[in-house]
Amino acid sequence: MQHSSSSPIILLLSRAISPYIMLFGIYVVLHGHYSPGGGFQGGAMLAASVLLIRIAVEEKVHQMHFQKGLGIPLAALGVIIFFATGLVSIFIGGFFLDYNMLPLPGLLPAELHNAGILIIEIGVGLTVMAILISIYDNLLEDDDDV
Amino acid sequence: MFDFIAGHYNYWFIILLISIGMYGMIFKKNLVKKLIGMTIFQAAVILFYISSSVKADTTVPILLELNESADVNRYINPLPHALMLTAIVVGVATVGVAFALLVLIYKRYNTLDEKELIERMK
Amino acid sequence: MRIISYFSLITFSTLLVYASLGLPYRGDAEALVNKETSPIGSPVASSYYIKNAYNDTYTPNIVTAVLGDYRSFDTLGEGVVIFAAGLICYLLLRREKKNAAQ
Amino acid sequence: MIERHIPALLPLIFLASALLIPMFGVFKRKTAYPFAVTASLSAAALSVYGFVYVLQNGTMRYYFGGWIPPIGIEFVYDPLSAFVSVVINVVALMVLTHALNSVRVDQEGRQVAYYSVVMLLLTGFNGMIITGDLFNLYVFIEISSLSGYALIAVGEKQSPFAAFRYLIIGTIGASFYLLGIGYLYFMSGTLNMGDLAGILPMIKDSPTILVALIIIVVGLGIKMAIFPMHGWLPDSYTYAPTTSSSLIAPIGTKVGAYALIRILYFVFGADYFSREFAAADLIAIFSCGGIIFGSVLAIAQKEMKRMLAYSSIAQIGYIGLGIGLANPFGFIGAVLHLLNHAFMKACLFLVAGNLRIKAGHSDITKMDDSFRKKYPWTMAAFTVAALSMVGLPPLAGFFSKWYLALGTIQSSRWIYLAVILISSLLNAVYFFRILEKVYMKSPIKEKADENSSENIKKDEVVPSMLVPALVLAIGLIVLGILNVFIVKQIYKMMPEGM
Repeated sequence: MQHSSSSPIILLLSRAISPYIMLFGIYVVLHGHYSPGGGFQGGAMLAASVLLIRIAVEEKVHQMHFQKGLGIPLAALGVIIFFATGLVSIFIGGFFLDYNMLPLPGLLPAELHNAGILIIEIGVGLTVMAILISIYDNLLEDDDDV
Repeated sequence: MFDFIAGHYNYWFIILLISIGMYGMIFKKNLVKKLIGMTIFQAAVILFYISSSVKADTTVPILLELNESADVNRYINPLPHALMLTAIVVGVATVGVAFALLVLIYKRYNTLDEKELIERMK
Repeated sequence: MRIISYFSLITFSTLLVYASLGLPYRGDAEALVNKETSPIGSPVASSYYIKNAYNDTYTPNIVTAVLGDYRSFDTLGEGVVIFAAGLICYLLLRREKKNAAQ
Repeated sequence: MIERHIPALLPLIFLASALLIPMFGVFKRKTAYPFAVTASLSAAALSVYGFVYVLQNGTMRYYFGGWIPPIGIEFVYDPLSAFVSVVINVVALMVLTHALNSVRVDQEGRQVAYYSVVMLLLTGFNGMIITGDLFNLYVFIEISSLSGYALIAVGEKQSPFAAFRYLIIGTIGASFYLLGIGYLYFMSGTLNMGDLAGILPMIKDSPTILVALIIIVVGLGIKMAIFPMHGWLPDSYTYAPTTSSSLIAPIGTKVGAYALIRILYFVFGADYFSREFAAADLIAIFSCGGIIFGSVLAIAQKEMKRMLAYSSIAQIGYIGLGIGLANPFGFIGAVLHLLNHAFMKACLFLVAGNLRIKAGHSDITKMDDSFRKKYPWTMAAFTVAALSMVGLPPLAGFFSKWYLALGTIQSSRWIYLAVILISSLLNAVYFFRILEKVYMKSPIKEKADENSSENIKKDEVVPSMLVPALVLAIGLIVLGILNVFIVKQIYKMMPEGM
């Protein structure tokens, strides 16, 4: 991708807006319990904030922002967060993903469920963000080679 | 009769959408258009679930009062929404993979037209 | 060949219209989906969710409760699907560059 | 303690390995294969143990999140699913053993992602087998399909186009299935298979249920490649790399067949889909068409992998025929053929892969005597599998055809019986064609001194590629001998009331 011709307005605006999109994405992930939202929607927004920078600024800068090689491991980490939440309850003696068994002391069962949902939403959000960025990167990978 | 139509028209519109999607997938020769047809098809199925989950005189499935027992007749059916959230993600994933394949095909054959592709593959 | 395709498309649409005749009315609160117990006495999932979501999870958004708790395994599958998509794009496209470089 | 978790662990082992491979693969590429093969080995061991356990203790149910169905998602681990998961995991273990070398050759420089996608494929298959929830089945279908497209697309030059066609057709199939379960859900209010099976008799007169059944059969039929929906199969199998085609050909279509059996027999019930209207007959007729079509086209092929692909269409027809007969013998035949065909096809595809690596091609017209001298053991495995495909009595392939034939006799469908006999003949034609070349035809004497029979040296493939094919071939003999025992177990898998 050639970025040399992008105007300073685009550069400035996208860099100014991106953090707010990211903030709103985090809000959507964390506030999914009370309003429409959750991991996938918030993750898509987080990805959008990163992709905005990717489109606007040149490669050297946006690689500092979010590195290409980071996508797949980060996504794997997201699924592992989800997976580990399920696995913990197997080790403690319940079924897979049984939030009653989460080792968080001092919470009522319903609060445990609430916390469990939050953890997996964060995992899903992380995965969705990382993968959407990674797909974008891979699809544009070698435009120059063709 | 009128009641019947008022109660079923959403299904018929969705069938129309499904037919459009299938038409695109079967008859269009360009692979991207096939993919668009596929997306329309998936969206139609998702719409089927969502439009069928309505209930008369109800609101969105976010509790208005946080008390112990909610009234079943006050909120619409939440399950199809949850299912379709998953189905949407699956659709996104499928489209992503399809685009990756298209990029690969275009790199190797420099065309996305089905007839030409079959010619060039020989 | 085209005729067969048209024929199958029309047959399929007709089949779906036929199926729609038996579906419950839109918004029908008496349909089996919206009842509280099924004809064989088991609880109907969606009504159970509406009634108990807050007691079980302290989560007012019932869709989140269903997605994250009652049917969380589906959501794990969803995460795996999207992870698979990313990995596949990586598998398919990244190596092309390596081959081209050789 | 661990027994309770076996149903969940089978897919989760593969999932864990799929997640760990890229995490560790970033640091060290060589860790990918050990992870994959360890996961496969433990899953195979666990599924065998689970099968024995289930036969002794009866069906196990696993409630995810502790929610009792129909509220939550349930895994049902009954003798049938335990049996199929043993088949799948054992074949997968053999193919992965073979993969040690073939993937190194085929997938230079992208082994980490490749193995991870293979693990995702097996996650999807195991999940499809064990799940007891209709929507969860859809999710697993999509996981396995997506990985399947990718595994096909990393093959030869034409493979991405084959994979794209598979993707379009496969997504139609999955969407059909999703629409079908949508109809079932809005009619009955439940997604749980057991619950639905209880409610369906009360609402079965509705046209929606009928159409839902048709759509689901079409959708799963595409996954399974029943005759008129087979279009994606030959190209995909031919152009895919060895490991992919020998995973997807024996396992993928079988899992589709299993899902069809599960939904038709255990949700709708054999009575509904065979007697209330002609769905069963339609499946049987199309399957018969597929048997003849696949066998005839297999004869016309010059390339071994493509021939095997067409022969797959025919063999899937056998399973479909067994499903469509809807009587006990048909059921036994279908399940037994599912097992036998998985072993036979895996063995044949591994042999084709070995030939491609060693001889550089698997073109039937170029085969001759020297193949047998160069690769005696590979060819021995091929011979056993081919004879089993044809259906010679001591080998496993005979018995599934035998029970299918009994099934046709039981419902007095003589045409189907004729189809089975004719197709056995056609099988014989296309396999003996190769065997004849390999055992009888001496090489064309262009360079007489190089190719003369004294100078041809044994040039067998490395053990890691030879042993899996041989094990599968020996497995066919053992399965043939043990068939009475296996059929006795299949009796326990039948749905109630058959």
